Amino acid sequence: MNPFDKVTDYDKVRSLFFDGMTLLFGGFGGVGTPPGLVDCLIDSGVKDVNLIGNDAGFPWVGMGKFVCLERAKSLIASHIGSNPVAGELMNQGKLKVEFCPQGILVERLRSGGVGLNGFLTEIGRGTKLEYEKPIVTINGKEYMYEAPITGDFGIVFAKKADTFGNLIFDKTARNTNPFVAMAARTTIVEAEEIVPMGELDPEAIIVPGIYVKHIVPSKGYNWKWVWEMPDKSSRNAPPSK
Amino acid sequence: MNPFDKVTDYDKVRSLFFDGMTLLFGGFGGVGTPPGLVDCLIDSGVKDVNLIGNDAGFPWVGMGKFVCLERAKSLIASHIGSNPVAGELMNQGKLKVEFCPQGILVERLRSGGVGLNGFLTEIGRGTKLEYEKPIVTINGKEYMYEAPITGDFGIVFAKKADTFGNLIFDKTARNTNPFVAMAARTTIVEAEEIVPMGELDPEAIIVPGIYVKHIVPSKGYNWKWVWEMPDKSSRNAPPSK
Amino acid sequence: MGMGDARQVIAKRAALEVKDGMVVNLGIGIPSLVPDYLDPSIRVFFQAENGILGMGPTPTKNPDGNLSNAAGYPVSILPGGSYFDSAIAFGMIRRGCIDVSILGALQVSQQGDLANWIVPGKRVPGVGGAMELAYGARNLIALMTHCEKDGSPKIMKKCTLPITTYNCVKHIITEMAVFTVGDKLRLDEVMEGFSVQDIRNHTEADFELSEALGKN
Amino acid sequence: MGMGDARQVIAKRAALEVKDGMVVNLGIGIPSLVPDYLDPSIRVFFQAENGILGMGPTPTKNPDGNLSNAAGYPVSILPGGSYFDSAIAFGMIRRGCIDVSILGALQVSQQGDLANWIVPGKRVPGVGGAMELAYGARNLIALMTHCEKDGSPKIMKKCTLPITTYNCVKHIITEMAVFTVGDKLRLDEVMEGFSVQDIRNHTEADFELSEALGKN
Repeated sequence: MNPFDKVTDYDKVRSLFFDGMTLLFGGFGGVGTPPGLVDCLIDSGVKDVNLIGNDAGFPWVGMGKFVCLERAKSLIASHIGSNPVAGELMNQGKLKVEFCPQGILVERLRSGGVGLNGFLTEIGRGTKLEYEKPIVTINGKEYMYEAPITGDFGIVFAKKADTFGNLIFDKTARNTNPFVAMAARTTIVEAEEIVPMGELDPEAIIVPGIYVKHIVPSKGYNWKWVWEMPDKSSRNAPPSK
Repeated sequence: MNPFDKVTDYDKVRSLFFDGMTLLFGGFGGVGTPPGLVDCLIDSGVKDVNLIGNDAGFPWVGMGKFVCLERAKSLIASHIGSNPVAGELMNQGKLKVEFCPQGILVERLRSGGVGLNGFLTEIGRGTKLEYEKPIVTINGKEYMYEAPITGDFGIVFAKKADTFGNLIFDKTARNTNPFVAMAARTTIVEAEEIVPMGELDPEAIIVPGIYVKHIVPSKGYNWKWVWEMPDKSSRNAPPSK
Repeated sequence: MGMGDARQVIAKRAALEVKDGMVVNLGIGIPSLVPDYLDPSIRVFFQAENGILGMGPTPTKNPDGNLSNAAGYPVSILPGGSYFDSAIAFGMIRRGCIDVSILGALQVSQQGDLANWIVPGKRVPGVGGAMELAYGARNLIALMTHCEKDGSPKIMKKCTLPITTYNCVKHIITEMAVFTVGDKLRLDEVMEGFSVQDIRNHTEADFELSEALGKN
Repeated sequence: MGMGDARQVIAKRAALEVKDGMVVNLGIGIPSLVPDYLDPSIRVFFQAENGILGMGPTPTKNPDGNLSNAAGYPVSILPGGSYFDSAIAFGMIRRGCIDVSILGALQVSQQGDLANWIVPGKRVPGVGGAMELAYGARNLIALMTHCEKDGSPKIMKKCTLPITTYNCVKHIITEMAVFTVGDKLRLDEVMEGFSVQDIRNHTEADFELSEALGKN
């Protein structure tokens, strides 16, 4: 591989995925989740996937599309409220869900992404979330230990990538994407636009290309947002492609 | 104070400083250290200051100018190699120096700045740096605990600020400045250019104005860099203003 | 009062707590109605935990899926606003940069314990950002209808639902009353159409009356 | 060989370890001379811990005080380069994104322990970024003159100076020799003008000979 030209295609990416892998995904309610890579994951046929990301999307949006297929074994997320199917799978024992406060989850990704060994926080002390986490006493005060997160793959949605993998994002679609890019062992970027090296302002780059392994071109979102739906409470996916 | 117009002058800033305060400062070898605010600190006459920043600058550059005046009580830094005066003051017992690995120091500022309670690392295990730090055992493995850093004031050098305090930086002058801005209880920015709200691209803002309390206009660096000096090993400051 | 009316009454009263120059975070549900009732002469920066400060109103045309609030609905950005990643968004929240955080609640105790993330065996939305908003905000206002649909109280001696964060709520606003949490829970205001006795009848928590109310 | 010549010899040999497509971090001192000897046909991204990836050569005119390497000296930026804060800079380093890190050393032990941050009672530069560079780099090359000015060895059974990081050095390059640290220290190359016996005479550490050298 030429380390300065990381552009590839979905077939290549599909061939990388494997059963039982841990997959980190960017996005917040589907905003910033790479739609082409979610479809690629679906098409790959892999199962028993361990997912880590902000939320379970909606049944027809973001990672929700994959979660509904019952091929995820576990999910670490901050909430699954917008995807009732995820809740049902959890209650049926088909999906193991670990809840993590939203900002703590992104910090755990960051901690893995910057090569640190986790951090301490008071967030969640005394609540149900505490009981599976180590308690550490520093200067007589107790804190919860939050472990770093890394993963086999990270999938990221960028507005622009250059061929080295320098990334910029679009408005609130940035969200958790930079930390997924940093935390994954193999980071795969779906970019709305791919430009030659030198075209991005070095000052504006959010994720330096050093973290990126593969880049594929995007065709943009291929789902309808909940606010675009005629019946906003609908659980039924509209035609998605 | 109008929270959307934080522009003030050096007189105001000077009146805020007090003996014994903890002062965080941005910069890396003086690059990105706010020159006008260092002079303001010098002119304020305050003493027994607890400094926290990447390094001690050079005797005539960055925070080095203040360190040489023997009005700093302590310094947490990653190195003082470029400022021999700091080394002498340390050896004479006039300046208490705590060394911290460079990237760990900036993470400690960040940890304070994002409201977490410190983090764990293997960096420095077994070395002299370890002995004053708590050791935490997680899953049978030992890590060093690094405490978060906050401070009374943080001084920051920005390329542009809008009146709300949204900041962008210039090239490698960014370095530790964002974390000083986030970690300080009162953040004071020296900006090379001050613009109205709405003039900075919201996508390009590195430090959101929410972290900033006061903004003063800069006249730029008023020292010579070591590579501009006729005798590069010179310890004597050239005329600085 | 219908549930819909009650929600509007609560949002309208909560809007009075938002002052000029504040940075405000609004939760989903009733809090999202608050901007409709703000004094148009004040300037407020709304922050959302997905990564935006300076959110403006819902765009009237061309909504952008990539410019949304934490609930995923389209918003706009005001001059002086900024985009950032969710780590910075929550960094601001934990660090105490949010002047007032207005959250929906399922139950609140007289000690200010907040329960709003899970109804065991029924609703499992997950904790989202609520724990950190509750932890970091300088002022945390909980909004909820005063009682469950079956009439059972939601302002409790002790919450029966799992706690989101202990001792965090500073004010409770319902369609019947405004409370302040201090050493003791204090009833500050009785909303139009209700009496102190109505509130006693529908509140499990012990509370005292504010000086103003005590005089009446 | 004078000290200046020795430094150039070391830098020139170290340059051969830098391959096309690598991300490289150079410490101050001898490592900063390495770019002068790189094969011009290869493309390398230099990273510096103050917050730049893709550093180019020293500008021939109009140097910019705000565009510098970690030692504070002016550099330029190549197409595809980026600026970032020092937390990200060290994040990359700890995370293992640097293919090769080339550091100056005061002493190296036969186990690969690196000492390069303090000479007690004499030089107190502080630890800088060396501990993290040593911890995170996929390949860590230590450059130093083979002996002290007084002739005492710097490649030791055990370092006498305080350790920066244990078991981190993969290769040692001096003006006399190239070593690889594995289960044992191995002498891989003898530089021009020296013999294996010269190296034995000036090295405290135990070492074995590479297969190639063993044959001679």
